[in-house]
Amino acid sequence: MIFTPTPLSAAEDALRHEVRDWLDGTLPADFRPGLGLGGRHDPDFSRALATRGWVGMSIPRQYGGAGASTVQRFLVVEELLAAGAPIAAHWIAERQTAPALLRFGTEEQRRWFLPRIAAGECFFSLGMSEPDAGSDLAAVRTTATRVDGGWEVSGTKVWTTNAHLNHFFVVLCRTSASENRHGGLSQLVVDLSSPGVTVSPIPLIDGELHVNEVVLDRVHVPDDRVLGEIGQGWAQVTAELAHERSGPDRYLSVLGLLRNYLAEHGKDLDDAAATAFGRIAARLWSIRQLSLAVARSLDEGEAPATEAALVKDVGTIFEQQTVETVREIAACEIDPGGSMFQQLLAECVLNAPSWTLRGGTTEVLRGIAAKALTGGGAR
Amino acid sequence: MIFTPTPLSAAEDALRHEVRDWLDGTLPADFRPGLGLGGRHDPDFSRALATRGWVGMSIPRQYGGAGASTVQRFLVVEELLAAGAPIAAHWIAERQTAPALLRFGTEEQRRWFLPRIAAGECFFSLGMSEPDAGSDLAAVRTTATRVDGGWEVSGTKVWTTNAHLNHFFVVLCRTSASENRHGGLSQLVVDLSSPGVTVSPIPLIDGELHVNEVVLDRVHVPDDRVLGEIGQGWAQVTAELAHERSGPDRYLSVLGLLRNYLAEHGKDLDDAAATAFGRIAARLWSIRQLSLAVARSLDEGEAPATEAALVKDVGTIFEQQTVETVREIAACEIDPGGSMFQQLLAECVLNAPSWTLRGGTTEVLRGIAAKALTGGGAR
Amino acid sequence: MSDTTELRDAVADVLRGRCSPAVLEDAERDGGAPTVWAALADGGFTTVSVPEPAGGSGGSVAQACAVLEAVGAAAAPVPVAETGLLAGRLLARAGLGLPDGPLSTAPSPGLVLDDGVLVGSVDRVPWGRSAASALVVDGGTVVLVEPGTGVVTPGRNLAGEPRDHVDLTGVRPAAVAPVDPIAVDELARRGALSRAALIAGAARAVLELTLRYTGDREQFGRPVARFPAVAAHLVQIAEQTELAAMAVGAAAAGAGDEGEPDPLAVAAAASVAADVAGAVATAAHQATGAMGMTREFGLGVLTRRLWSWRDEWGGGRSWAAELGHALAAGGADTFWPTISRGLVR
Amino acid sequence: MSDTTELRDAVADVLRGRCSPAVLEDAERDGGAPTVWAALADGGFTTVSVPEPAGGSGGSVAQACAVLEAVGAAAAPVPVAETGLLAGRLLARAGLGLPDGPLSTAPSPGLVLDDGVLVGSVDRVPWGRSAASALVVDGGTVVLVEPGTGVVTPGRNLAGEPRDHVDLTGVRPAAVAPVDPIAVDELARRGALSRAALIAGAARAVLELTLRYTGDREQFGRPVARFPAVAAHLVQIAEQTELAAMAVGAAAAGAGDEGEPDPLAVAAAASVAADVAGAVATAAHQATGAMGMTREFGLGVLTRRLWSWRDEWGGGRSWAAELGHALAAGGADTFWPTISRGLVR
Repeated sequence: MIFTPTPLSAAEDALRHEVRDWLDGTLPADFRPGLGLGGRHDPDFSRALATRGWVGMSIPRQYGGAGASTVQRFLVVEELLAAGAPIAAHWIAERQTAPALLRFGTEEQRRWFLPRIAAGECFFSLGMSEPDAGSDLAAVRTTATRVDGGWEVSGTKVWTTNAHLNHFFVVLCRTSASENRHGGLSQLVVDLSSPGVTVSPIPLIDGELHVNEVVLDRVHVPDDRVLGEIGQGWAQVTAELAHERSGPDRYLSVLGLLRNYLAEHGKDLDDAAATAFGRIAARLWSIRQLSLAVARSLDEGEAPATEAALVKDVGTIFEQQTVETVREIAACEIDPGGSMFQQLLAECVLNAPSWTLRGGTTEVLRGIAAKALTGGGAR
Repeated sequence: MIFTPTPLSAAEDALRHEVRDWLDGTLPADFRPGLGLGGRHDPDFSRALATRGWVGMSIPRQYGGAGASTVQRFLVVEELLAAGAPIAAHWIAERQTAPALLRFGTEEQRRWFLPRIAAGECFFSLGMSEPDAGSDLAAVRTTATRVDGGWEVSGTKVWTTNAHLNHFFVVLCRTSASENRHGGLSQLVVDLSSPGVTVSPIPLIDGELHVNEVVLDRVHVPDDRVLGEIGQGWAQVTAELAHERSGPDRYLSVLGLLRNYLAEHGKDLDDAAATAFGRIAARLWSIRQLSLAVARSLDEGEAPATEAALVKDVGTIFEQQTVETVREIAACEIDPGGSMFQQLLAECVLNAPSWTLRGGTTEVLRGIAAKALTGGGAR
Repeated sequence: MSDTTELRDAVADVLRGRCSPAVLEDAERDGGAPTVWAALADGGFTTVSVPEPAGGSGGSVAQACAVLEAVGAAAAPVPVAETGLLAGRLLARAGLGLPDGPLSTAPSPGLVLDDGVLVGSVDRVPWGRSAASALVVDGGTVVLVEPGTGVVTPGRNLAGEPRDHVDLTGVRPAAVAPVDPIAVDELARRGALSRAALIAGAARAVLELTLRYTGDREQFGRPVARFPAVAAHLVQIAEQTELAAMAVGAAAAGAGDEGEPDPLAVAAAASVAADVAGAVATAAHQATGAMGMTREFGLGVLTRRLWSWRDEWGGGRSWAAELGHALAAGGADTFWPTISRGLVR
Repeated sequence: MSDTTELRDAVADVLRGRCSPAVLEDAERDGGAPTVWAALADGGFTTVSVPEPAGGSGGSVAQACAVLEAVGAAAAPVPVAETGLLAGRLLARAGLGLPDGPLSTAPSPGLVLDDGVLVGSVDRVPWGRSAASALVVDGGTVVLVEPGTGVVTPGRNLAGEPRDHVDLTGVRPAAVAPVDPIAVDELARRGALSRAALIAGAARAVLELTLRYTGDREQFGRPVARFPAVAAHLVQIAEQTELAAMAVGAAAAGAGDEGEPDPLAVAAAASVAADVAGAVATAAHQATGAMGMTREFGLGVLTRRLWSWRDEWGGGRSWAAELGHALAAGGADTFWPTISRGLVR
């Protein structure tokens, strides 16, 4: 394990306060915080953030980014998530697409996409999941056929958040038949405004409509929109998923809930409520430092994959337990149209079940961590 | 599911009160309750109980038992466990051995053993587990070789509770080589005082010495001590295990703890403690009725195997959660030499981990229940 | 007990096909489901446990709970609990007859009757916008208020069922009658029991839906129900469902043919059911994955009700506290006799 | 941070082979482990964080916690926490020098000094029978009592470590000195932090033992660590261990080279460590099955300590309450800034 308490430098600490102050001044007083990743889709906000250099921070300067360290990006993202800021527009582009482009994209693709991503002007969705495939990503049936100057893609993708609002999504598809189910897969960057793309909402349990089904009917994708190598889609996606695991998005979904619990109930906490709340806070305190330690170790050139999986597992379970505990100590009928705390509690109760699903179920994550633990020894 | 609330008849209710009153009059005022199955080994108590007809109750009258119904036996056993009575001497003989003899024994064996079991004079241990085998019972290495007039048995059994105090144990052993790992197994009734039997204690985490290793070195077992058929050991053991699953021993280990918590802390419960205690009590209230419903359905000729597995799972998890909750609301340093409640809490904390192990781990039980649920539909 | 099973099945038959996703969406938008209501009312199922002389269908608390289990299983968006077991039985107790149509009631600690006119408001009244309300005022008087009287501010629970704020200041009740003050406690207990029964029914529906889905759906080449982690969720759902059903069944049966249920048995049922609601919802969503989070799948209409009902009429915590304090007051020696008293024929 | 890692490894080296099952059994019977004590004292490891002028080895709170992690991992049955971080630092704070040999201390709310003579008793004093005790009386005075003074009633914790009742009425202390009243709170915090550090160390030892055992042991033809249920337990043990270690490490590092740790960081560490202790013990026993319940296996000496230490110096619950009340008093707007303040260079 490389988990070590890591102090911030004075400059890092200053960055954190800069972001915090900017958010204080930018978000309206009656702002309703999003639940971490559930922050709203607000292109204006994303662009304003980009003018501060806080979108695509880890993109190198020559591609329009800030060339920031992992810890610097961690601190900015953490403040955004803690505030429940409306980050959904640029989130996938900056967290997932930009690193993939840096790793697998052509120089031309980098020069075209990355500055736009860093400017908060080019938004991406994910194009991995398919109907009836669940967490079995290799069960992809969307198919791309070679045509003159590119590929023609047909199939259906589901759970594509904000596909109705974003510009592109990276589609995992079959480009050749293969004996091996992980073989013959490729990634194509598909313009969501292309002819043949139909986006329809999938209504969620809470009535929200930000998740979509995207049907691709013979959509043309030019050769220069192939991401990485044809046939290497599986390896690329696997690398991409490893990237997303231990960020503060794994434990900060509940921060608005906790803050508003204190705002509405903090004045008269009995011992039982204080104990329950303190226990949550203590755990959060510690998880946050584990996550920060992972960021620091990435900057130091380590590859803390096991640690990242552990933080994600412990973080998502923390979030779900927190909702349940806060509900218990609030001890009320939840009113979805009530106070800010009530509204957030309602949203949390309805959405918490999905938190252990995104980015790999608890079982999948534990499998990864267990392999690393039992294979490589404990330290 | 056949779980239905079942009322007791007036006669059944009277039996329950008879047992309760007898225990009140028999156990000393300063009696320290055992933890359910952890009740102490006390031959005098077992014999006194037997004179009331409450040992081997379900053994038919012609073999010296009471020919009682499952519900009648349930009520007696429940009172004994609730009181933490010292039942260890006759427990295995009455719960496990007697039914096995009735099902697989010869008429001669029944006539010899059953009246002695019902009289509280013939005590058994289990002889299934072996070193390094864990819950994989089929990994048996103890071997019996055919000799003149019987079998010669050699091998090592572990986790044989009270083998140093009891008279017999039923040994699962290999009587022939077999391709199939479940084949070639047989059950022999071994006299623990036979030449060649060496019993040594395995000290447990709490310092107790009631669990043993039993080494068998060419122990002679006459033909008339073969239980059931040679080669049918696996089928017989599987049937036997199914028998032991949903009794009140699965949720009453904590009753003495709960009672003594009330005795020492009940006067000044704050709301948090009352809530936690009430939640435990509510669950116990309901689990008990599920268990009683299983007993009733057995009397009505059903074979509620799934239901029994569900009750066991929910019961053992209940017991462990209860210890943790009671420890939390007691909020003290546990003093193993302190008050009755402190002593019981210490014993519970040290022993609770073993409660999900006995009679099949949580995972094994859930496997059985899941198969039944998904195979046969939900109702 | 077979009469309750038959009754539950009969109500399930009436509701089958009537609580389609479209009907539920409409009810959530409009605050009512007239066709569902009419079908149940026609069968006399909305006033089970209200004595016939008062205008009810008669029957026991256990039979009313059987109806509610079927209502919960179908997620039927209508005030059956309120009309029969709660308000209906309260009106009968006060010697008042039942008006036609749906009834409601809710705890009304802040409401008083001043010279024949009501002062105050009632919070989170189920279907308060469209049902007549039977309310207890001043601790010993039952008043009946006609639908739409007072100032209604619409509200809802997590399942989108109407939970309205009703300001009754200045309203003159349609009927007034004194009642034994103990009726207030009895109403609260029947309220808690009604939620436990609805939860037990919904939990069983979740079990069936989840078993079906995980049995049909394949991943990595086999039904997901075969994966140990999913199987463990299924087992927990089954266990929890049976726990709740048993707690409700035992408490309801204890009321006999005409009586009220035992206070401690109700407290136990309310505590168990509230915990079960959360555990079942969590396990079902884990077992069904992302699909379970979509509106169209049908799990959500059940889990949103589980998450709502567990907090109504006091919620699990307050009933657990009541049970805990009662057991502590009874003392150590009566603990086991109380827990094990169960039902005696 | 590498100095703390090196120190932890150095203490682990000293203890390796010295805390054999036989030594632990003897210590449990006799109440002491002289060879273990001598080895640690010879290396100066028993007074880390006590300033050199007072007779200690010097060093920071973080270094003292590193020593305690190694002590916890070895289940060393000696009062290292008491001698250095707790009583030793308290004596130094009061300007008193350290006597030779093991020291102890415990909360002593009922003890007073009357005309130079003590009145009252102290409960659950670690190794009270054989260590000199540094105690705070009257809220602002430190007294030192020689070993064996007063009437000692032997007691123990779940791990068999001495926790003695000591009646000091009539005893004249060997030394008396005034101290800033805040030293009482600081002592309580260092007490809680010491238990958290011991827990973090023991949890890591449990992780290593459990990984080794489940990796070696085969069932149904493969290592049990490969079974998903067992693997899940292993992952939870690892997660929980890292949580506790991080909470302790961050709180200890925050104290700097000579200072005291931040009150809220200590409260967080104590709360986390107490929860971790229970979770790790439970998962380890599930993963190792019946073998883990035997005395000879070696898991028990660690889990019995985890089960004991989590309740000492206040226990997780009281520190969680302290943290919760403090955060509530701070208000909603300072919640996140407080949680995230961490360490700044």
